[in-house]
This record gives sequence, C-alpha cells and structure tokens, in this order.
Amino acid sequence: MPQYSDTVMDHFMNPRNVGEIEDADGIGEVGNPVCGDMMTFYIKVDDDERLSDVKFKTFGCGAAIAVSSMVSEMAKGKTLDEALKITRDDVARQLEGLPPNKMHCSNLGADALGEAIRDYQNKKSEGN
Amino acid sequence: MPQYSDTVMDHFMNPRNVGEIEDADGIGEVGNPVCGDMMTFYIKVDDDERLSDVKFKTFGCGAAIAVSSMVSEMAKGKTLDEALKITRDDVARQLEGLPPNKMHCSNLGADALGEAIRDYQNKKSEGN
Amino acid sequence: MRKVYLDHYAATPVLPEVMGEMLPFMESDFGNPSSIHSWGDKPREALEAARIRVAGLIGAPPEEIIFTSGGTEANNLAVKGISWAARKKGNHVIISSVEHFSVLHAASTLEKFGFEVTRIEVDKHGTINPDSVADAVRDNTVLISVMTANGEIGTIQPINEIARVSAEKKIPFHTDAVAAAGYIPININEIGVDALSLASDMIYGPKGAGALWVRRGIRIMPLFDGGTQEGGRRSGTENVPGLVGMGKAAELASLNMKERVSRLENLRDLLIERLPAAIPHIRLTGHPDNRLPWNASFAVEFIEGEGMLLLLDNTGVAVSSGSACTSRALKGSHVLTACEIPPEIAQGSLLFSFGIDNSVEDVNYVVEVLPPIIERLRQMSPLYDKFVKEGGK
Amino acid sequence: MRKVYLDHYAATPVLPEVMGEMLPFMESDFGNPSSIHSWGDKPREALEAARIRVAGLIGAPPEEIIFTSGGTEANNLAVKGISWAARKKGNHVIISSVEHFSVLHAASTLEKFGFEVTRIEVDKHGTINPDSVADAVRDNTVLISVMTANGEIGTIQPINEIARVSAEKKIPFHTDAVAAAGYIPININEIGVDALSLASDMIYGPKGAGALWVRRGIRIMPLFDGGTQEGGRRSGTENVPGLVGMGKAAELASLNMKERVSRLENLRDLLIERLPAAIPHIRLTGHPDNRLPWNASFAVEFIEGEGMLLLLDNTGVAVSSGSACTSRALKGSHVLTACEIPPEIAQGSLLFSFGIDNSVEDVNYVVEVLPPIIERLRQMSPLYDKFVKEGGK
Ligand SMILES: Cc1ncc(COP(=O)(O)O)c(C=O)c1O
Ligand SMILES: Cc1ncc(COP(=O)(O)O)c(C=O)c1O
Repeated sequence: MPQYSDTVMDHFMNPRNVGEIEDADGIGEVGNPVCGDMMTFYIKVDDDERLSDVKFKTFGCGAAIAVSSMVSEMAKGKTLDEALKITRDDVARQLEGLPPNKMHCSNLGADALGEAIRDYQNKKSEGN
Repeated sequence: MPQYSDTVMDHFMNPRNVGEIEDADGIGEVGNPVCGDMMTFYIKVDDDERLSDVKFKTFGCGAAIAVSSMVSEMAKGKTLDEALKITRDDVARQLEGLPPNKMHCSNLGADALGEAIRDYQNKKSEGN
Repeated sequence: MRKVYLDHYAATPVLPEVMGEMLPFMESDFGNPSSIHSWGDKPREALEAARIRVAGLIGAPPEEIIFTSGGTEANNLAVKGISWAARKKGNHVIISSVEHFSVLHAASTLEKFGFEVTRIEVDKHGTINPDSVADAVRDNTVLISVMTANGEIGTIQPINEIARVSAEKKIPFHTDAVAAAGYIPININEIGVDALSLASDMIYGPKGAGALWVRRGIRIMPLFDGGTQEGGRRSGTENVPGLVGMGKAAELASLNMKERVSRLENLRDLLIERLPAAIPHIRLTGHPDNRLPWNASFAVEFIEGEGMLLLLDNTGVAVSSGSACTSRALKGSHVLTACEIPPEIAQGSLLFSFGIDNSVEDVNYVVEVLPPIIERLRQMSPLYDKFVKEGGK
Repeated sequence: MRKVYLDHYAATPVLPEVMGEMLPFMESDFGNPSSIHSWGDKPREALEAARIRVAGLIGAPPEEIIFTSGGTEANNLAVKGISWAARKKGNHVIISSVEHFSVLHAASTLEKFGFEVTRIEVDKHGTINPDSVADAVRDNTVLISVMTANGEIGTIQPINEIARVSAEKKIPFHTDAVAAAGYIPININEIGVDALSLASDMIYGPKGAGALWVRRGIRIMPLFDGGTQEGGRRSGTENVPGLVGMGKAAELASLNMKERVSRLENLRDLLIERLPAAIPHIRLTGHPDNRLPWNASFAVEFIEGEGMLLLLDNTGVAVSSGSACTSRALKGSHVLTACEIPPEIAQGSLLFSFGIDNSVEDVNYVVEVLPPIIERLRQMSPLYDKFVKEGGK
C-alpha cells in the first residue's frame, strides 16, 4: 500500500458521491490527465445557497479518488461560503493524512469544488 | 590457505635441510626482510664438485620456506654445474605450482643457491 | 482469498535450493574469502564456484565477472566506469531512450562531468534501430549502452546488430541484461558484446547481489576503491552468501531455461490473448512478438494505474504500473513516452510479470477480476465520460 | 582439534537471532519495498524498522541513514560523494594516513580528478593529533575524514577533538566507524560529526550490508544513479534481508554493548598481558590503553606473518596479519608503517580480534601453541640467527 491512512483507503474503496449531476448548477474541472490527476465536480445549490448535492468524477490515483470523495462529503449541506473555505489541508486532515508526495498533485478536490461554485456564481451573475 | 599446493604445504610444514653449515664452503644470501623474503643458503662441496650438503635459513612466507626446502633437496648431490641450472620455474614445477603472486618475490631459492655456489667459486679462485 | 503474484519484475522469491546453498555461509562457513587460514577456504571456493556459475549463464570466462550488489551497481559501474576510464579518448556516450534509470541517470551524471550523451529514439514498439546507433557514432564515442530487453514493455532489442555496429566502429558495447538473462539465451561471444549487467533478484536469487561481466582488455574505473577485491575493480568484503545464492540461481536459470521459458510464454500469451477480449480499450505495449517470455504489459485507457493496482491488490493480485502516481518521482514512464504512447493513456499502464510458479488458473483469475475493476474506475472517470458522450469514437 | 577463531576483524558469523529475522524476507515476504501492492508492505516496514535500529546505534535520525552494500561503499560514498558535491567550493580533502584502504584509495581517486589530499601523520601509537588537522585546513578544504578507530592496531582516534576543529572551520567531518561501532559508544551529536560509515559484518550481521549516515544539509553526490531509492542518494533495489539483518545486529550491539565490551576487554587484556610474558621480542602495536576492546595486535620480531598464520591454522587458530605476504598487494601494512614500525618488524605482525564467543580457554590455547611456532620459525630465520650471533642486543 502506498502508505495511505485507513480513511483514505476507505474513501478510495467506497467512494461517496461518485457520478454526475445531469442538471448541475455548477461544474468545476481541474487537473490534467497528462499529469495523472483530473477531477470534475458537479454541484446542486438550493435556495438557501447551500450545496444540496455534490458529485464528482475523478481520473487519478487512489489519493485523488479519496480526496474527491472526502471533499464531496465535507461540502454537502454547507453554504457556498462555508464550502469555499475548505482548504487542501482541511481535506488532508479529514483523511488522516496523505503521503507527502501526494499532498500536491492529488489533493485537487477543494480546488475542483471551488471551480464548480465559481461556475455556479458566474452563471448566476450572467443570468442576472 | 593461500592456495598452496600439497607439495608446498608439505615442504612448509616439514622443511628439509633447515639450518646452517658451520664450515660452509659457500654462503649465498638474497632478498631483503623489508620486502618480506630473505634466504641464506649454505653449501658443502665435495672433491667431485658435487653438493654434498645444502642447508638454508629463510625469513619469509610459507612459499619462501617451501621453495628453500625444495631447492635444497633438488640441489643435494648434484654437481655445481647441474645445480646452477636449476631455475625458478623448475622449483615452482617441482612444488606443483606456486600462486601467481608468489612466483616472483618468494621464489628466490634458486638464486640463493646460485649465490652460494658463486661464493664458493670466488673463494676457490681467490684461494688459487 | 486467492493470492496471485504477477509482479516478478519487482521481486522474485528466493528458491529453496538457493537458500539452502546460502545459509552455511552465514553460520558455520562465515569466514572472509580473503583470509589465509582455513576459515577462508570454503567461502573462497564457494565464491569462485559462484563466479563460474554466473559466467556460465552468459558464456563468459569466470575471471571476467565482477560481482556487485545488484543490477543498479553493475550498470553504474559499466556506464561510468568504462566512460571515465576512456575519458582521454573521448567524451561521447550513446544509450537508448528506453534504458533503465540506472543507465539513463548514470549517463546524465556523466553529462554533468562534461560528457555528451546521445539517447537513441525507439519505434512505437520500443525497438531501437541499429542504423540509428551507427549514425550516432562519432570520433569521440567511448561507449554504447543498449539494454538486451526492456523489463517494462518486454521488448527485446536487436543487440546482435548493435554489437556489429560497435565492433565495426571499435567502440565498447555494454548491454544491461538484467531483465533478460535467464529468460532468453545469451552468449557474449555470439552477441559480440563487451560488457553485460546481471542481477540476482530477477532470477530467484537473493537481493543485494549482481554482476558485471567486462571483456578482458576493456578498461574500467572502479566505483569502490579499497581492499582490491574482485581484481581491484570492486573492492569491499564480498557478500559471500548473496553471491553464492546468485550462483545457484544462475545455474538453475541456465539448466531450466527452456522449460521455464515455454511455461512463461504460454501464460503470457494466454493473458495477451484473453485480456483484450475481456476488456475494451486496452492495448498491448511493447513489441507484439519479440518480447520477454515473462512480460505482458498493457495500457488501459481512461483510467490511472494506481487505482487498478490497489483494487487488484484487494482481490489478491499483485501487478505493477508505469503510471506517474505509482512512481517515486510522480512522472509517467519514460519508456511508454519513448514509444509515443499519449501520456493520458500511459497513465493506465499495467505490467503483469509472470514467474515460474504461476499457473493458468492465475490467468483465469485475473481475467475474471480485472474487468469489473476497470469498469468501476471508468465509471468514475471524467475521461471515459467524455469518450462515451462524444460517441465512443 | 580445538578451533579458536580470533579473526573477527575479517569476518563475524551471523547471529541466529539475526538470521531468524532475515529469512522471512527471502521466502514469504520477498517483495520489493517500493511495490504499492501488499507484497511491498512487510519489506518496506522491515526496512524502515531496520533503519531505526541502525540509526539507534549512533543516535542518528533514521531518515538520515543511507543503506549501502557495506563499509567500503559507505566510505567511498562519503569521501567521493561529499567531495564531488562540494567541488565548486574547493578541492582539498584531509584524511589520516592510517585510514582503511576504502578511504585512502578513494582519496587517491579524487587526486586523479584534480583534488588535493593531505594525509595527516600519526604518532607511534597510530594516534592522530587534532592540531595537525587544524593546521592542515585550507580555504579550499571540503572534507575531513578520520576514522573512529583503526581495526588493524585498535587505536581509537580523538574524533571529538577533530570534530571540534571541523566545526570551528565549518568543514564537513566524516568518520569511518566500521571497526568501532558496537564496541565503543558513539553518539553523532555528542561527537559533532557530519557523516559516519557502518558495516554489518563487523557486528554479527550479514555481509553485503552497510550504512552511511549523513547529517541533513550535507550535500552528497550518489555513486549509484537509478530508481532513486534511499532518497535518491543510493539507488537500486534494497537488499531487504541483508539490511533487516544489519538492523537486528545493530540492535543487539546497542543492547549488549556493555556486556560484550567488558568480556572482550578482559580477553584482550589477558592476551596482551600473557603473550609478551611467554614470547620474547614481541611488541604490542597501536595504543596501549586507548584501543578497541576486541583488538590485540602485535609485531613479532625476526619472522614473517604468513608462516605464523599457517602454523597457527594448523593448530586450529585463526588470526590475521598485516605482513606483505598476507596482503593481496604484497605490501606491508601502511598502518604499521605510519606508526614508524621498521618494515622487517612489521612483517611479523599478528592481529588477534576477539569475538563474543571467545573464552579464557581460547587465550590459554594461544599462549600454549604460539610460542613453539614462533620458536620454530625463528630457528629457520636468518634474521634471528644474526641477532643471536651479534649477542642478542
Ligand atoms: C533492465 C534493468 N536494469 C537494471 C535494473 C536495476 O536492478 P536492481 O534494482 O537490482 O539494482 C533493473 C531493475 O528492475 C532492470 O529492470
Ligand atoms: C575501518 C574499516 N573501514 C572500512 C572497512 C570496509 O568494510 P567492508 O569490507 O565491509 O566493505 C573495513 C573492513 O575491514 C574497516 O576495517
């Protein structure tokens, strides 16, 4: 095992919220398959500006999948502002640590979520 | 074992003709303790110019002692001319080989014997 | 759970016969082969017997074998040692772009010291063209180093032809045979090579043992100075048990080569046949025919290697991958890149390396457990998503 | 025939506890520590546990340990690696004249590449004067390497003082502790050293394993490039069983140091007391007090070492010698020469190196069998002859 914590392994083996939201309110895509990791986050935002649903698709190593899963869980039910405050470090901490060499390249979940929220906000402001 | 043949080991463990001849007719000394090997040969020459006795003292490794012993045996009873024809290679052959790195520095027995014979010859010509 | 080890390229177990010959040299016959007293006798004799056996695997004179601590040391000694020793003659070295890191990075170190390195490109199967070697030769070329076969993709190189080039141009030719020796017949005189690297742990010998054969007359600068063991070309107390083990492993590899190879080839071919039938969008990497008997390497599209490895591990199957995530440097395989496999596809690389204990059941098991794993990861993959949405062209 | 092994400096047996920990890593847990699947887990954990144990022997942070194939590699890596990495800062290296060949000859290789080497002289006990190190330091000095203790004559060097010099002058200080570690307490922080070499086979671990500790921040150029194992400072598949064995051996050496040392010192002192009483014209070499617990080294006048070794071997006793005839290069010991022992006396060098299984009976046996051997060889010796004839002055 690449020295993954039990929590990482759990989220990798049983990832939460995998998938796509057909009529997503926002979509965020980060990373690049060339580098090894790519994540797409889909969000659904309710009237209170809360994340009523979060889903993801991830191409990447075990850590990348676990990170995506953890971020989706952490974000669900949060307000957009709260969700935007989720940092890479928060995610790593919730996962009980990531191997040092995976901290940077695979820990893109918070970024992808942020992109999805900004996508939603852009669309909304355009829609206005 | 430093890859010595059985014959070498035999001559090292039970060297023939060790010692000194008090009233030697010739004495030959070669080598240098600084280099690791030094041999002194003593000879007794009979009226037929034959080596009636040969003895040696040797400072040096097992090979040097075995070489001395073998040379003394080979020389005994030979005429001076015959004895002078004994070469380093003859000695090594009689010993069933010497390790390559011992061929040069430890194989001084024939030289020491030669020196002893020349010493005898010099004395004799001086005596004339 | 069924355990299916298919990562013999990463490590092989030490055979019981090999262990059996090693153990006395740790316990009762623990002496130093350089010792003059009788404690040195058996270790020295065993070391020389091991040298004969290792030399036998490649048809070399035993006295030309330099024992090392492994394949990496052998390759570094060859590449740096031969180049350094020849630095008054020239400062140009030719290698292939698919060499093992121990050759590739040794050559890069030479560059830091003023050498010039030409890295010969390969075709999409990873095969080097001997003509490009000939074209790369310069007046100041002092070494050509091209591996016998690549472990990652299995491709066997035309080293006989490259040796002919080197002979014509009178340039020493080193070949890294770590992945090949024991699995394809190698005779240094038939090839016409000048130096050749071996590792014990590819042939069921212990880790920590290897060898470099260097033809008499080829000058080489040691990496280790010291007590002048190994004819002064590799100092240091000899790892007697390890090298004795390597000797036995080499002997067994020679004796059983035919049998081992046909067994390995059957399993390899079976997997190469069945996996693409069970899994869409998977491609064989390396040469389709001219490949190591134990090597079945693939690239699985749309997903990344580490995830497959972990899920396979969870079903009891061990394999490896050349994906960036599975590498220490987090870089995709330079070998797959050299074969011009697009990087996102190279990320899905999977290497099955068969061993002498594998069976048809092992292949069946892989063909059973792998497709759902791939399907599962593809369902998570945004790349697959796109592919499907774009109509799966 | 009684067997008395007193050549532990040449080789030690592998302890059963050490073997016990090694074997699983050849058989069932044979995996590669770099493997991501579960076959890599136990080897990786064991390797890291071994690193902690080896680090523990010298009070070092485990992550600063670089595993090697032995003491020679560790010394070459230290001397060449640190010097090469600093070559833009300077090209002057200081060593002592009594270093092991692996340091001495590594330094000579540096000379071939434009480095300058100062070899500090020693006194008649083989002790280096820290002031001469201070005096030798130049603006362009990039490394000081002085061994912790000399194995041939047992002399322990004042490395704390030398470390103080190096700290003052801000020059990296490497010490070869191969002969010393496990036999005198060593704590890298108390000494204030920057790099330190260890070998497994001096402490009842397997051959083929060693380590170099290098303080964080000291740059070092690898000898082996490759797959970037050991943090890129020593590539190559790790010799897991060997290093696990070294780890266990280091742990036992730490745990049992006090007990081992007092046992060894007793035997050593007994031999040092009784041999000169039983044999005329024999002198202790090395320092009379400040010496390794296991080392009793002598020079026997008028005769040469190999003969003594062979005859001792014939009575079941194993020792070694620094005589020219017993050396591979057929050169007298540079260590005895450095101590200004006349060459013809140095030829009669005898080294008794005690081990943890030796007993007082072993000493008694040596004191019984050695005098007649010496007498016999003296009776053959032209030098003794002269000495006697000249009145034995
Ligand atoms: C082709 C090739 N050369 C060299 C090596 C290095 O061997 P080692 O890791 O035993 O040092 C390997 C290891 O996998 C290899 O595959
Ligand atoms: C002081 C010292 N350093 C280094 C070494 C070299 O160790 P190895 O032969 O294990 O490579 C030795 C070996 O005896 C030694 O005594």
